[in-house]
Amino acid sequence: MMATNAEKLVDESTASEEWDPKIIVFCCNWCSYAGADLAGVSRLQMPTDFLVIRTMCSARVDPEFVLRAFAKGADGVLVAGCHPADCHYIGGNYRTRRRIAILRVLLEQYGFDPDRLRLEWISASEGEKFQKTIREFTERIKEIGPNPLKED
Amino acid sequence: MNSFEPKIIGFLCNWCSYAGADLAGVSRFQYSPNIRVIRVMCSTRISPNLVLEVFKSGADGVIVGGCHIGDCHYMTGNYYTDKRMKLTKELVELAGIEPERLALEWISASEGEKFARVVTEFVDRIRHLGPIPTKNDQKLMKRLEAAAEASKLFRLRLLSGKELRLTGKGNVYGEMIEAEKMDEILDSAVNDEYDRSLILELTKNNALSVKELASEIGKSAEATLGHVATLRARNLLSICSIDGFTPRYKAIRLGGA
Amino acid sequence: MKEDIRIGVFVCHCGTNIGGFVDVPSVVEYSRTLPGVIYATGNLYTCAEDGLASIRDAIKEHHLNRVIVASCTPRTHAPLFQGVCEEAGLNKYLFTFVNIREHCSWVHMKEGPKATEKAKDLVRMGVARAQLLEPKEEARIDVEPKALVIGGGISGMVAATSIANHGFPVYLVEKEADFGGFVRNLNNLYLGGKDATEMLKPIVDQVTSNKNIIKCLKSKVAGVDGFIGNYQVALDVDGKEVKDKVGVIVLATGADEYVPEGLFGYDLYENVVTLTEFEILCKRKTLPKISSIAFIQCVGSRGHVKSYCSRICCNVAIKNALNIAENYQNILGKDERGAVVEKVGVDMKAPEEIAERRRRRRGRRDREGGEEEAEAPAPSEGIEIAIFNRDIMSYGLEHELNYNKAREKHVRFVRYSPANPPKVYTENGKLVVDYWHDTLKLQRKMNVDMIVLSTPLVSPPSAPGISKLLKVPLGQDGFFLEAHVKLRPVDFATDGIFVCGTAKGPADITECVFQAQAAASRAAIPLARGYVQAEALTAIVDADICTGCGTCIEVCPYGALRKNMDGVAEVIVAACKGCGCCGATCPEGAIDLSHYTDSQLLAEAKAALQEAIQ
Amino acid sequence: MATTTIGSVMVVGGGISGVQTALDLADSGFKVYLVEKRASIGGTMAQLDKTFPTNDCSMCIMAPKLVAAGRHHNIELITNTDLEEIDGVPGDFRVTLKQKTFRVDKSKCTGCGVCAEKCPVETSDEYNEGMRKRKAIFVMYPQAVPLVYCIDRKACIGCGVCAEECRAKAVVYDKPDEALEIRVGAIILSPGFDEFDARIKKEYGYGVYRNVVTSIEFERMLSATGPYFGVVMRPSDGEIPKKVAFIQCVGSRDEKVGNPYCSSVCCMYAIKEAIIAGEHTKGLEPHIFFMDVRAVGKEFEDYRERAEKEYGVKMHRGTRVASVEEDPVTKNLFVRYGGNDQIETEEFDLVVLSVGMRPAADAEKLSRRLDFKLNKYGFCETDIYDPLCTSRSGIFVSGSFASPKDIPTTVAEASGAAAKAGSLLSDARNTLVTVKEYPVEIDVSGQEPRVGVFVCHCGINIGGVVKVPSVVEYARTLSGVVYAEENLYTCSADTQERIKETIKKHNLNRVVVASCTPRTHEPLFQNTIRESGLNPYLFEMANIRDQCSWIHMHEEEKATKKSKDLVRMAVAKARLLEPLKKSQLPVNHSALVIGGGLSGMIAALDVASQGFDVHIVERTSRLGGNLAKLHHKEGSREPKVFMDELIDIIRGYPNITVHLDTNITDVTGFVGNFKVKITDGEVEVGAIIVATGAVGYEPTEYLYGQDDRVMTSLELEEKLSRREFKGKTVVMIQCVGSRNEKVPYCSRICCSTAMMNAIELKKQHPTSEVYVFHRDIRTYGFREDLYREAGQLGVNFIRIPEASMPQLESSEGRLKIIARDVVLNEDLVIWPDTVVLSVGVRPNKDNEELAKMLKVPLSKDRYFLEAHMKLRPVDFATEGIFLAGMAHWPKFVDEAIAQASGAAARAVTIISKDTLDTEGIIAAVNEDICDGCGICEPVCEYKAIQIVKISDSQEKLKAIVNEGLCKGCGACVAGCPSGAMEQKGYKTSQVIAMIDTALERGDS
Repeated sequence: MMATNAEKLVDESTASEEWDPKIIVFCCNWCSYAGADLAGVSRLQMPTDFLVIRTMCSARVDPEFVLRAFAKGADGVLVAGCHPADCHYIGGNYRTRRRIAILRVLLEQYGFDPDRLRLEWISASEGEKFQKTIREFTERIKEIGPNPLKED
Repeated sequence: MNSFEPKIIGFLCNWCSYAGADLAGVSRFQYSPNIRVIRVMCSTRISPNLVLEVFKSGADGVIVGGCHIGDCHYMTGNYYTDKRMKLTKELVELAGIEPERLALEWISASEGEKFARVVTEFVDRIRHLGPIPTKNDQKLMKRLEAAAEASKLFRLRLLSGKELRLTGKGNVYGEMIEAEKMDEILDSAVNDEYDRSLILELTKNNALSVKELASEIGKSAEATLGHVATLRARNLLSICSIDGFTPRYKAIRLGGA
Repeated sequence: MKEDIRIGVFVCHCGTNIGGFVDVPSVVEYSRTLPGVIYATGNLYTCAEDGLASIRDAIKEHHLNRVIVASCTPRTHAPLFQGVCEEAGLNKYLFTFVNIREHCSWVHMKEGPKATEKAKDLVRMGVARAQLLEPKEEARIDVEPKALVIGGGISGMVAATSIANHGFPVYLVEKEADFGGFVRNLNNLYLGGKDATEMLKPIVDQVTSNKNIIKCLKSKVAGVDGFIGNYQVALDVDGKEVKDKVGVIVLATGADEYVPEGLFGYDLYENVVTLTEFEILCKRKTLPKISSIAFIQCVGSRGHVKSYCSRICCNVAIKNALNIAENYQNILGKDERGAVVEKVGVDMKAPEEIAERRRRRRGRRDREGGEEEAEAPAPSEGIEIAIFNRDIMSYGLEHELNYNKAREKHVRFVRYSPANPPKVYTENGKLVVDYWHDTLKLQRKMNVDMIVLSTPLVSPPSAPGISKLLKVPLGQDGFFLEAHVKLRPVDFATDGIFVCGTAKGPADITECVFQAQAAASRAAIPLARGYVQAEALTAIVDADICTGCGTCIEVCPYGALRKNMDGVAEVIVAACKGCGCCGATCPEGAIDLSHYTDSQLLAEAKAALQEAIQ
Repeated sequence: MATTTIGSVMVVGGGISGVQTALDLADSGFKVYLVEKRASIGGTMAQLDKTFPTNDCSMCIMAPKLVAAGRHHNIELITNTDLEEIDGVPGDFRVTLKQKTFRVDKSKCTGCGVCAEKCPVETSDEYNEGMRKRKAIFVMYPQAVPLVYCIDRKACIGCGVCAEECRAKAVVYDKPDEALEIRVGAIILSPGFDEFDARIKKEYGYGVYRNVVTSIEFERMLSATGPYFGVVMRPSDGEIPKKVAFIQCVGSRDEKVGNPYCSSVCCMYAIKEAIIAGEHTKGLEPHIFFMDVRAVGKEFEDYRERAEKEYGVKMHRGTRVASVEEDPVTKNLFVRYGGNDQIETEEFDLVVLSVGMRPAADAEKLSRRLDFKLNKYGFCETDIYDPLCTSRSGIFVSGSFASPKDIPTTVAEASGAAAKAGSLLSDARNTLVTVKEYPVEIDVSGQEPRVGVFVCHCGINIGGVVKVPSVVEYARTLSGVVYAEENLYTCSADTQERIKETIKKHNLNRVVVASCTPRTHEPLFQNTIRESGLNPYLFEMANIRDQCSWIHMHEEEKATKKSKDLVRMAVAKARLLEPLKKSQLPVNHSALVIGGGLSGMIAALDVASQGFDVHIVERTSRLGGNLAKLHHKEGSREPKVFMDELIDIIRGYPNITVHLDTNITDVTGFVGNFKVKITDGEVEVGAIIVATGAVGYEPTEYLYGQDDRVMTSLELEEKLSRREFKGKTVVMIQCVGSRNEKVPYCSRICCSTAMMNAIELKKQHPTSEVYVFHRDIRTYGFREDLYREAGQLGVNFIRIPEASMPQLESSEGRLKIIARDVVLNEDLVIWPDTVVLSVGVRPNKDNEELAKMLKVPLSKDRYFLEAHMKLRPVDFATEGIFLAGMAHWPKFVDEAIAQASGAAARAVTIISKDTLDTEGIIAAVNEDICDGCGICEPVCEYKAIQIVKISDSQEKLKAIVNEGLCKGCGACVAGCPSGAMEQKGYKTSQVIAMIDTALERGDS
């Protein structure tokens, strides 16, 4: 049911030029949030269409959060955590990796483009990577188009 | 070449040199008709950027006329003019344009004859130099644009604005900075900022490597790399591609993504 | 929202002055082709009544909102045309002047076609500029009818009295407990020989009895903020804070005498004194008996320590030489032997310091062989007086007569070269001046009982502080620097602050009084008028761009910029003269000059550089 | 000793060593003055890109420690400061310090950086080794602590712009240097080292050839925050180098330059740099030219192996580089090196000189001022049995100031030095520390949310882009917000007062600050609201600077809109915030040391001497452990003498209880409250130190046990010490039982032991022939002296190939050794009368059992695994349990002692406290929902969750969270299928509220 609706909506919305995607970014406190801060300290410029929610560890990102975000109309969700083995909480990010992989499969089954959900490892010193990730992801989301669940 | 009629812009201060020009008229001193005068209240109003913009617009020469030192209607204005034109000349020269195309002349209200002579001589000089080379040379135009951009930079404008105080009245520590030392500081800042501005100009549309940039700006690759590092730190330049083992850079356009 | 640009162009023939060389009709024709030009016409004389009428009429008829006159020079005729515009209801800053006479027809008389081309170019530039003009208003700023005079010496007292007599309240701020300043040290005055105390008394009385003068003794200026007409001042009056608003400030903070430490035995020998110390000895009748005395001029001035000539010392030395030669008994102390000078300068709080200086001197001399018996005093006729000098600066009318008189009285004037100054030492307990006699080409010695060193007036240590407080400049010698040495001698560049007396350099009493009265009358102008008209053409700060680097504040000669509460620069409209220095300096490019904006100037230049449109 | 003991310590040097010492001391009840000569703490480690062998980002792991040190209320940072004079006795020193002026008022500087942005003067940036420019007003690096800008007076031209631009009015040009006097009970020196000046090695052309760089410069080149933003480039032309040569031992193992010692770390950092460089650039070919590769630390040998096998790092073993020459046109470099018998030349794009460590430049000045001795190389002199003590009583040392060493050793020593100072000053513990008094917490339960929003301009950092007034205006419209205002700097001291007043005036019960990053500023604001009686967790931050105004500088509209979004989200969460309580757990003031060997005894002594009860559990019948097997005299005494002294002290120590012939049978509880069952009963302790040691390898190869003439190195040592050894031709075989397929690691100590044996043998029998078959000689640090001495005594060193060990046969009663000599490239046959096997060290067999009881992990080599290889070398991830000695990794006596002291100090940070605060943000179970499925249990890395039976019912299970163990990562919450698990402070409802508001249709 969802899928059919989705197809229709995608067609309509890609026609409209003026569209700023809404992207939710979950950053773990110790690496990715710090990396995002470093991007700021280094004045790295990037699109404005994302909003960061800080969690202590990327492993805290409940699948429910991701699904909720999509249900509420987010066009993309980015989860950013410490590099494997760098996790402040020893192994949290391995769990994140598995969860996100499963969620992507799930999204696909619901007719969502799995690329709407992305996982990136961004360390505290990778301000530039944060910038690059945001830029690329925003571009990708723009390509995919608005969230099919979004109502007019 | 004989048919070349230089286009000269003259910025004259209201109180001395404009009056001097009036006197030339009243006294019917004849001079070349190539000059177009723009009146300003004081020569101190002329910023380096304004002069460079005028060159960009195609002027073959620019004359700035002010009161003699010590006679400025606004007390100290022309001291600053002097410093600003020195800086402008440096930038003009860096851009590869003959510095003689910019003249700073002190002309009092009673020097009508001097005004006529200055204009005629200047026009002759420019006639001899020919049209401003940026007209037909895109590369030089880029350099001029870089100079104009450099002249807008906070760093250069600040140093230039502080020069008189630092060498004349002393700095915040109550020390006087020697004129030569100040010149050195300014020179190196002007050279660096000009090179950096040029790098940004050159990479506006093309992705270039450090080596390519070095040969374009005529500096060593090592020094160029230093500028590239600074520009990257300022977030004005970024690596756009790495071809094999050669990183190429492009200027970052302001305005987000 | 924005109204359309409607430009009227009036091209003047100026009889044949322009029309004889420039093809005026074609310029008019060309003008019509320019963007925004609604109306163009030629006038025989635009400045004649019919020409002016045509402007007035055209403004009304064609609803012009910009007027361009192409004729002579704005320096003489702009007010006229601006007036016409105003009469027709157009803001005068929407008027543009194009000079095709002085800058074109007259100077390109033999190049008719080129002159016409140039005239067209100039009109085109004028049109480009006119399109960007905006109406301006000149602000009127009320003046607080009160004055502040800083310094209660002769200059300050005269200035205060003078302003008070205009009917304005004046704060007279003096740091000592009494008015009078440096003059209190002096014995008598040259040119007339009047007793200094006598001279001073009526002036002080005038001050103390003047109801308009608010007398602040033992006082300091603690803070000054504001601009002409509106200076908020904070005074420390004998420990109490007084705050008020004044319209103008006169600076008369005076000068100190240079203390010649290390020069000509000043620190070594008790009988080597400065000129002012000598005056004090005379004034207190404590001069020791002497049979010979030498004055050494230019001690510390003219390149020695200070580069300037102190202006008054030659005449003071001559006066004192004449006092000795003519009137020795009157100035001589009653005691057998001379006394120690106790005070110097106007700083009455320094006796301990001076006593200490004296003790040091005595100590050194003691080590050199103890006190010598003084010789019996010689009769006054026989007092040998010499003035060692580089040049005698007895300028003006009467000083030269005194100089002649001194020579008649056998005062010896010995010239020395700065390369080979006299040496001072003791021999057998007696002071010796050892000097090169240039006429005789011989090294000579002169035994003297006393040596007087003529040292320059110097800017007091308080000057830099006051300079900072009032944001007025000091010259390189440390004295206050007037706006223009010739034409604005008692003004500062900053409107509403004036300077007089020795605060701006050595001067004698007469000169101080001149200056004080001049400063007072300059200061009285805004007070009397009650308002000041601000320039309409001022710098404008874009507060969004300004980051508060403060560079503009430093370069402005008028103190016309300051930081506001947000830490960014703002223009004090009342003080701004519109020179544009701040704008060309501003590192952020946040300052523009109204009516001469960057975009206006650049538009003019670009219009000039356009390939001529046929 | 002083009549009064001062309960404070001065730590000299703010590198990782000093920071660790300061934290440990401050956590165990002492006031600490951390004196650093530079403007910020951080030292060399702050300059590094990654760290070996885990490739952790250096700054990432260090920054939290720096911040902790900067914020600790018992640590006073005194930076930019030189030590002038000291006076006094141990327990009471008076120290005079000279603090060079910052020319910036530290109490006012907010670190916003506008001054540096506007400063017109560029000068060389030391932090980036001169490869980038900085301004004349600067901080060393963006994460610097304290984050206070400082004017470089040499570069500054005094234009005055920084003072004008500073809205906080923090710049004070004429601020003078300040003389400070402090009174401390002890002094710890950790001023670190200096790099060797590579210019001295003229033949390598450093300073002449642009593409020859030092290793520290290369670190900066690798770093993402470095001059080239992490892309390695040739300084000559900005091209990425393809072939990079690392030249080892530049200024190490080099008598000519006066540094005969080995710098211990260069081999590993070169391998790390080679690996990282290779990761940065595909196709990069790193070559390392070295004599011996000294990969002696934990998992180092694996790292080396991976470098070669996985990353293709080319190792030129046994080479010395003769010279480097430059091609003047291409600026490429020709490396001439002597390898096997001949000189070869190879062309490279970039040459990295692995520079060694030199004593700190001011070591001598320091030694004169403080009156302690330096050793012959200019490092601080220490004794092998007293590795943390200087020659002056009351002054201790840690880190590379005493000898070249790596980060983990340094950190362990840093903790150790803290133990030493703590022992000296135990009487004065808690006398100078301050405990902050807060007002009683206001009970906000049941109150409607009353949110106050404070929006910061941050000078112009935010206000220059985001329209702050409109954000404030918008905030006022949000539900629950009763108050909103803007501030120039919300973090300034006066604004804190304002916030407090506002909370009172408007009865706020939630506070939102929209400004910079919570990572640095949240604790400040939490403290502020706590001071006005609010629970600190009723605070939320919106990061509108680092993550908004700074990254959208040219999009004012959008940035303003985004700021509003962020504020809306923060308010949404704030409305749902609940006060969190940190529970306080009582602490048992005693410790248990498992193992009575050297490490165990030292650890026990250092805990006991600080005034706490200690139990030593030793499973054998005697104390001493492996120490009893050592005989060679090193340092002041023979090992036996030292051991006997130590055992006597332990025996006589009143608060040490020794349990011999005792085993651990069960461990329960958690930090502060462990219950440990031992053979003869149970002990209750607050902390546990694992010092169970290791065992020597019992060889099965080389006829050991079959032929008397084959013995282990320890047996030789024993014989030599009794002067019983008579061998004439002795062959020593290195790496027996190490560095092979079964046991891939290097046992660290065998090379040096072999050297000592060889030297002793040559001394006893000068005519004897000694052959040492080795792959590398790994006599790191000052033990390089042994290698050299052995060589000088005529010991023959024969380098054998990596892969083929010597063959030993017994033919006709004679021993015959056949081995390949890689230098001569031929087989060598020797007929020795004795063969000595340098056997490696093996972990204890029962480590698994103990690890299981303690719930701590083992490494892949079956040694105990510490919490973090670099920065928590003596901690376990499980709090309250610590690690020392060979249970961690093979090590020498001095290293074991230092580490044991370190473990003691760490344990004391726990048991010196009366209570321990649990984390506020932890997991909590809703028992009504939890059905005990157990999914969360294995998810928890900290073993903080247990599935237990609900007491009365036999069937029903539930999860419980141990508050003492939970770190609050939230992994269990996300994993819980029933929603029973919650994370306090990040409750699902709170995060969902943020998500929902984020996706609302914004403002207007």
